[in-house]
Amino acid sequence: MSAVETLRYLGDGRDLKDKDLPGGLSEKDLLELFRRLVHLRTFDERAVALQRQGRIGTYPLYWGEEGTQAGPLYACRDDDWVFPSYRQCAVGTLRGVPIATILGWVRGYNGPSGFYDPAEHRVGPICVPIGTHLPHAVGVAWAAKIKGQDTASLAWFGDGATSEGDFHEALNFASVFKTATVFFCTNNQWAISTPISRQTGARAIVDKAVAYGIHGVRVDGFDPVACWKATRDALERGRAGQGPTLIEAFCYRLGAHGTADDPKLYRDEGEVAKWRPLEPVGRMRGYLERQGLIDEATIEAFAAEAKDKIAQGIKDMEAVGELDEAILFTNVYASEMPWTFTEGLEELRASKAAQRAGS
Amino acid sequence: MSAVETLRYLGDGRDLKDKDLPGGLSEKDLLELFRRLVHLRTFDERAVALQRQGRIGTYPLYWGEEGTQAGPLYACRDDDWVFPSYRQCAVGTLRGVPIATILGWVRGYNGPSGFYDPAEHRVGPICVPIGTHLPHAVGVAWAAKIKGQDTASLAWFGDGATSEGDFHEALNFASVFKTATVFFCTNNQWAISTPISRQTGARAIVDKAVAYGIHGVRVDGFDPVACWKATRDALERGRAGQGPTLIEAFCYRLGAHGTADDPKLYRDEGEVAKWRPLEPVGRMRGYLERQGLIDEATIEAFAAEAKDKIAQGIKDMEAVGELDEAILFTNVYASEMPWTFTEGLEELRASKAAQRAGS
Amino acid sequence: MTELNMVEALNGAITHAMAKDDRVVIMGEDVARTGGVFRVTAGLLDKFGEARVIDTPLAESGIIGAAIGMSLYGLRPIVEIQFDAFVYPGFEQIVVHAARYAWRTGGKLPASIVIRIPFGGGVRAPELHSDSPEALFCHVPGLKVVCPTTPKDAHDMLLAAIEHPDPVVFMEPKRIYRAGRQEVPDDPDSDDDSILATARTAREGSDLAIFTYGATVPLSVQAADSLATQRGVQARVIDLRSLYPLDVGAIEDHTRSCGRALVVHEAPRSGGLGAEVSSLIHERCMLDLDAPALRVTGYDVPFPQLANEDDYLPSVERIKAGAQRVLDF
Amino acid sequence: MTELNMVEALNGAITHAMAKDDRVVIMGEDVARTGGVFRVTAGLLDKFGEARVIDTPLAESGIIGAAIGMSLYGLRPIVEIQFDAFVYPGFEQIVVHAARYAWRTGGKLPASIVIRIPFGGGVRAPELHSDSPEALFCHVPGLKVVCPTTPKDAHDMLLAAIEHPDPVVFMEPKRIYRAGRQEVPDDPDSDDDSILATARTAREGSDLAIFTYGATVPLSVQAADSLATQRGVQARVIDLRSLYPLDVGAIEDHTRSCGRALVVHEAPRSGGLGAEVSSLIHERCMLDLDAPALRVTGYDVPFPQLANEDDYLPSVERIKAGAQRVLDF
Ligand SMILES: Cc1ncc(C[n+]2csc(CCOP(=O)(O)OP(=O)(O)O)c2C)c(N)n1
Ligand SMILES: Cc1ncc(C[n+]2csc(CCOP(=O)(O)OP(=O)(O)O)c2C)c(N)n1
Ligand SMILES: [Mg+2]
Ligand SMILES: [Mg+2]
Repeated sequence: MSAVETLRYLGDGRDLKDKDLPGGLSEKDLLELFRRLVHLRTFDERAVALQRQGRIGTYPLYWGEEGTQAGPLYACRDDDWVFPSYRQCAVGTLRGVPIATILGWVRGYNGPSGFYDPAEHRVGPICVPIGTHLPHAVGVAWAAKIKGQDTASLAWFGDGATSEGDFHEALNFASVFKTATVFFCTNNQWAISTPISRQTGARAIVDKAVAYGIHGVRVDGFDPVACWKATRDALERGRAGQGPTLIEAFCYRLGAHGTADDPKLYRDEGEVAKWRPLEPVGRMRGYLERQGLIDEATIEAFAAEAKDKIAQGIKDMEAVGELDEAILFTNVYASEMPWTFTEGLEELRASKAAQRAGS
Repeated sequence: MSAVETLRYLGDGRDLKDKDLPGGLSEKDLLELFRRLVHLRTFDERAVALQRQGRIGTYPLYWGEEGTQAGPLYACRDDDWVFPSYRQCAVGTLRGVPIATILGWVRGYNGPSGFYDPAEHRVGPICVPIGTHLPHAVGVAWAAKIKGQDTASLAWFGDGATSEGDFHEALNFASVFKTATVFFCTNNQWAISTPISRQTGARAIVDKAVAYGIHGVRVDGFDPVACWKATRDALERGRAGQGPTLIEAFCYRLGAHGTADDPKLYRDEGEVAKWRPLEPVGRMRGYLERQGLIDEATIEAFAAEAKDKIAQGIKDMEAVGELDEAILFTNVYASEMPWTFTEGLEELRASKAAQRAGS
Repeated sequence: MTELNMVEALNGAITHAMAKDDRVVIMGEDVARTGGVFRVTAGLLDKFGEARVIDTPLAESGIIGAAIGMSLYGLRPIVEIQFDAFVYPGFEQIVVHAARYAWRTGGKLPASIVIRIPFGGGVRAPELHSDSPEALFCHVPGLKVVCPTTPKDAHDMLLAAIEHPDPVVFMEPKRIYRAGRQEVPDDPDSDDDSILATARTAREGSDLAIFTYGATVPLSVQAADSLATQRGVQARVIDLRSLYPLDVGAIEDHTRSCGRALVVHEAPRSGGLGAEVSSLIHERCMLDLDAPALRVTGYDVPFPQLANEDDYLPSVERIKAGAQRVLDF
Repeated sequence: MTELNMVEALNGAITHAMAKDDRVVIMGEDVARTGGVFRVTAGLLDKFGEARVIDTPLAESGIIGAAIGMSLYGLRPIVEIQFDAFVYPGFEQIVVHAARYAWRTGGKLPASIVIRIPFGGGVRAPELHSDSPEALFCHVPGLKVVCPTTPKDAHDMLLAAIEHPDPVVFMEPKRIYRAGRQEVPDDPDSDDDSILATARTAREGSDLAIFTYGATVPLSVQAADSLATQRGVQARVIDLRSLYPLDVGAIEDHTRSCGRALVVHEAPRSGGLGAEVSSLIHERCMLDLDAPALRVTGYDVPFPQLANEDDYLPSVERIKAGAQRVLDF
């Protein structure tokens, strides 16, 4: 069978040559995109450190997947809704979601104000159940269409998610109703310990677009520019009424599934080493340097900025004090608390008081 | 986009020419296949009549889809498992399931012995929830493979079923584990009142095979020989370890969705008239006549045989007397009844006794 | 003003809501072209067009999931599940998303959808067209679960559900869809949505409180009438209307004032709503009870084949027998 | 003989069953190469090979549906659901097929599968990794639902479940997976499967019967011990083990002999298993009760974020408070 065409712009400074960049990306854009990669990378590395120190809970690191996040988001219009999975947990910080809120989510403790309002940032809540947010992305773009607006939506998910029924139902709905939805699949070739070969018999995930009669593109998932370009084209098609697009960002999961996972149990670290040099942050930095678009000072400035922002975010998270037990009940309904809640809260408060008294 | 290739052998005696038949079908086979079509047609027409007379409940007629049932089944080995949906409710009668059992199912009343044993006939129970039997077909062929046997499985389903998550998950599993499973989709272009255009944006249902990297074939669903041939080839590939096949039998739902449905509410009867001349029973009869393979006497003999068998089946069904209320409880568990059942049965018997006494 | 049956009343409520609020859309299998297998949405396609009256592909999880997405963007989708047992493929979307969206977003963005489910037996339907899954939803935190029994309640409760910010599972007792007619004004009596949380007295009486909902309400009234003539006892019949949260005040008051209680529903007994009602009765009113509250329910079995459904369904006879046991304790 | 924790005991049971019966297969997400996220299936791949120890695609409905199909062909599949809340996508296959296959085929062909579900909170997990959905399955006709609390019970009950002809939902209280060790002989004490239908006394006592299951059993025992020292009352703790059907004989006997009863579980209260147990207690033992049976449970809310889970979970303190209320009634 013919090889799968894969969109790529950035070389690796070795065998992979740089290609002419697509239109629509100014030098300013390239630097901004790089700045965002640095931001995401810094967040990820700090978060892993925090977890090791026991300051947050299990954390789904995304080291190496920054380009699949910053690239597509940079292609979106500000009013477009994006739906992250746990793997893109920090992407909202590029849309104004406070860093402390995301860290708080990992810590399992978001303070009295609770989690952010998805409508405020057009960023869906971090989705844990695999593939289940895809129909939501469809619903958002569909609703916009019903209202006569051209707001689009994008959902991130993994290779494993393509096996779930909701993936299928979402793409089918988007195709039938021609919603402006971008299905962005980060194919990092692993679902925890399950390799892509156990996930699908398809030649490539992008081939699944055929099943829905929709457009499909495969890109180098370690190339932020390719991720941007494929998404921008998909959004244009979508707004033009040509329906959804399935984008497969082919890459490799360079880290563990999460901080609780030990990949040595199920995969060969040699393979990891093979892919590692292609990771997007160094890759884009190399490109910008080869093109003379960036200097040491700027790079250091970006690094420092990211470091400061995230340090501040950590402070903010840890500044959130003890949580009132009322938080269990207060946000479950938008309408007023039912009697079951008021009685529950009473019982809880009484028993905690007794406990304090007792000890 | 290129037109979809559709396998066809039998002409219609008008514009569609007869083609040379595929190998493997003797004259005896052709007559036997026709005999089965007549059997299914006769069952269907009698069942509709019984429903009109109020002797059975709502009935999902399949008038015109006989070829999509008899054809594939005739291609199966006797140990291969087949899984019908409600639309193929009578197909089991070609595998020794008593006619009375199927009629009893429609009547909602199967007698003390209850429904047939799927393992005895290698025919799954009639499946009502759309698409949910597809994973079972996969499991059967997979289990055979685990046991080192080459038993295959086949599941029938409709165009609407392709929208359900279970369709997707089943085909994906079959592809990944290369089970010898035939997914036989009868695309009659309607799901109750929903046209195929509202069901998928794909060029054709057969294109969905690409999503799983499996073989796909589209056949003329009104051509029993094409249905047979595609299935036989699929089974051979499956037994040879080449995995599942998706077959799209393209046809048209000539009747109502069920005896409770009124298609005039949602579709143009002119369209129905266009497709009707292609229906498989007359079509195969015409072919056999053109080829001089059948005579009036044989045709009448087949008709008479079917009529008698089904008449007998109706007698048998109606011979089943009043049902003991115990039937609610007796077959729920293969293991012994829990106390909740014995108490429930007691309560039920007491209240029915009281009722009889009262009135 | 004409009298309507429940189907017409529901149709009227949806028409009313869609006319005055263009955020409201209705979606499901065969709801547009045919107006639904029960005709609840008949005529809406012509009135409001196919952008808002939507025949969907055959995929319940996709339907509910897309409706959730629509609600995030500000629409007010009404989902029709064709038959009770076909809500199961959409169960995950209901439990992990519809029910948790408000909670997950710190109360900021609830999934404001209504999921209409024609449910229950008694209509001589094929397998999986007669389930009563309501208790499952009552155990899922984050949902409101309601069930109307009269045309007017159906109308007013559906309007309230559409305006309600939280997701509402709207159980429609299909057996009484066309059972009776009632005057149904276009505008509900009150525009607060207390009707979604309060029980209704369907029959007065002071000797026994029968708590029930849906198709077993009229049966319980029949049973009460016959007990009145045969035994001279007056049973009060309470139509719960709100299944989650339960109207615990009403449950306590009616139990106390009658001293005896019976709970009736069609769903299987174990883990059914009757268990929760019975627990509340005993936990809160033990000293006011002259007898244990008992349950008359469906059995712990799959809904039987249609020829046997009358053996499964709580009958007037079984309700009376249950009442007698409570009265004679 | 070495002492095992629950994880090791479950692993031993599966190993034992797979060694003596080649119809037994185990399938699920990440069960083979890694031996499962909780290591329950560790080492099985090497012992039995990838035909019988199966890493599946990420699709719970497909996993359960395929397992049902395998059982039709004579295998005895064990399915592992990775975490409680991820069983919801497989809910339809469980309700409409696993639970109804025997019934649908006139009792001739049950779906003989075991669905293992690590469930409950207390392990500081992310969202949707701490649900307690057992009551949902107890309301689904056609299933057996069980929950072991000790390593030996886990071992013996899993072996019995694998041999059991009907589908068994096997709830594993993940919080106590590694809590304690116990001697676990390879062969269970009895080879009938009565262990799947009977309760166990976890602590003797005669003043109060505490009915519970899973991770709240040890907590209830702690509460009972502290009540003994602090108040000199002896509470009996009953580990229900079988959640459907409930051991009604045990529930009646223990209630009668103690005269007071408390029901404890981690799942949300409304519609939880406690409601069913409480109803049975009051319906059947009213006259033997010195006080209404009460419930100590989780609240009717989504399982909270991990930093707050201790506020949600029934604590020794809350169990004691509930017991006091029953004792002081
Ligand atoms: C419905 C559901 N089933 C199982 C899980 C447990 N789980 C969490 S992540 C994961 C693997 C996901 O792999 P993939 O989709 O490739 O995304 P990646 O983790 O590689 O980004 C699994 C099985 C889940 N979260 N939701
Ligand atoms: C899960 C589920 N949802 C809805 C239904 C109701 N229903 C019965 S048949 C049908 C249409 C099926 O269409 P298709 O798959 O094309 O099969 P056909 O009836 O044309 O043979 C629907 C929606 C069902 N049986 N199961
Ligand atoms: Mg992955
Ligand atoms: Mg069809």
